[in-house]
Amino acid sequence: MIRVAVRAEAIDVAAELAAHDAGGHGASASFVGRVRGDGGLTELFLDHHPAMTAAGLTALAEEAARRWTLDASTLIHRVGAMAPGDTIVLVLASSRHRAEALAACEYLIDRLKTDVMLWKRESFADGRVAWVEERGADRARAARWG
Amino acid sequence: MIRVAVRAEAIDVAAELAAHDAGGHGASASFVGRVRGDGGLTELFLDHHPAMTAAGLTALAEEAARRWTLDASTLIHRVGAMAPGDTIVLVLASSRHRAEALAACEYLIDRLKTDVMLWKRESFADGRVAWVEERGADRARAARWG
Amino acid sequence: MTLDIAYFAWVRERMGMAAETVALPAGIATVGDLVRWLAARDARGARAFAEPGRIRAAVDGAMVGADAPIGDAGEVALFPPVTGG
Amino acid sequence: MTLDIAYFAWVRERMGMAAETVALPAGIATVGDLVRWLAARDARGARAFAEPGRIRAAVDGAMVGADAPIGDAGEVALFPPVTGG
Repeated sequence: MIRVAVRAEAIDVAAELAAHDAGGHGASASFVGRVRGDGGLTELFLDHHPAMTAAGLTALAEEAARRWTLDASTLIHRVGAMAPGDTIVLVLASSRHRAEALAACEYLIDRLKTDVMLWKRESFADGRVAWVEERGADRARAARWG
Repeated sequence: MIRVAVRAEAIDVAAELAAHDAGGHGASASFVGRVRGDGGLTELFLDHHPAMTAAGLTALAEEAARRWTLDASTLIHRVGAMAPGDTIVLVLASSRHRAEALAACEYLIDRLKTDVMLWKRESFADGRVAWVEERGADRARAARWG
Repeated sequence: MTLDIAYFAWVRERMGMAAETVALPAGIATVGDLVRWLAARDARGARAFAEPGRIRAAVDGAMVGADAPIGDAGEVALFPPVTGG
Repeated sequence: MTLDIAYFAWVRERMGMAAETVALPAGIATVGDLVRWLAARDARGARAFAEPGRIRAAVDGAMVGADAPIGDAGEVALFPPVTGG
């Protein structure tokens, strides 16, 4: 089962986990990304495409289901304005086998950074506002998956 | 911060997650393993060593903290009698960087299968009771970490 | 021929709008042509598309390269490299 | 010299006990010696330690090989390969 959401509301990790885990999967791997308050960051804003962002998450989950034997995957991405500590992204992948769950989870978060229509803008306490630049390290990690 | 527990009580994943996440870590990877009811399995029993099992979990978490830059790790392992669907093990690893959190989480669950004093015994609906044999695949995965 | 164009992230900010509908002049066949035309159209376009190599595009929801034809597309989206996760 | 021995998993079941304190006869210097002595002692030991290659050991909380000396250890644990996670 694939569950995907792009939303401006706060991500309730425990609730998403409970919904995902209702299947009682043998092995579940997860990744949670949160806003860091580095360098005086006061706000993280995420721009997205109304249709393509969700479609991109679904396409990623479908590709993961082709590569690994998965019982369920969940991808929730927050958009709009966030504060330090807020959860930006939640990835869950479940399988009968731990190696598949772990690999799928890592694949999903790596590819999410490079393949899905999302753009981060950072605002700092000193008034600076800057769009985040594409990271070479993210491209390199995503490229590992071929 | 390293948090380790070996216990006979049910693992409350949401509560453990909340305790772990109190630090507001940037990137958190988790693994949850549950009892599968395959082949008519009715009970999974886990034997352990009163002192060495917890010490082994702590040693693993300390080794992970040497290999990666981690903000926190949590290893909770249930022991005693469990039913299908019950959570056996929960691993959480957090870092500022997702690659480190993901790698540490995978390392911890892989090594936990081969390095920690725990033994599984399976009981089936037809009356069969058998101790789980060491898996070559588990040894091979654990050996990847050198 | 008219075309809906959607802008994202700093492309949207530099263009001062999230979307517009334009009447395409003759000779604009590819996404690259469109970007060059927008860059030449006004000061905002010049700023948004000063470095075409940093611009990514999607035509009707599908990611494409600069040489992709616009054809009878309904929407072209123009944006920087993505930075989600 | 007396020694506490702890058994786990199917070793414990085959020995019919979780632990015992034994008076070690002279000449039992290593973990391997101990396993061979237990295997020869009675029917339960013979069954538990029929395949010494499948037995793992810890001396005072540290995993060791069959050639590890027992010395003045407080506890030797004997068990099959672990299967946790």
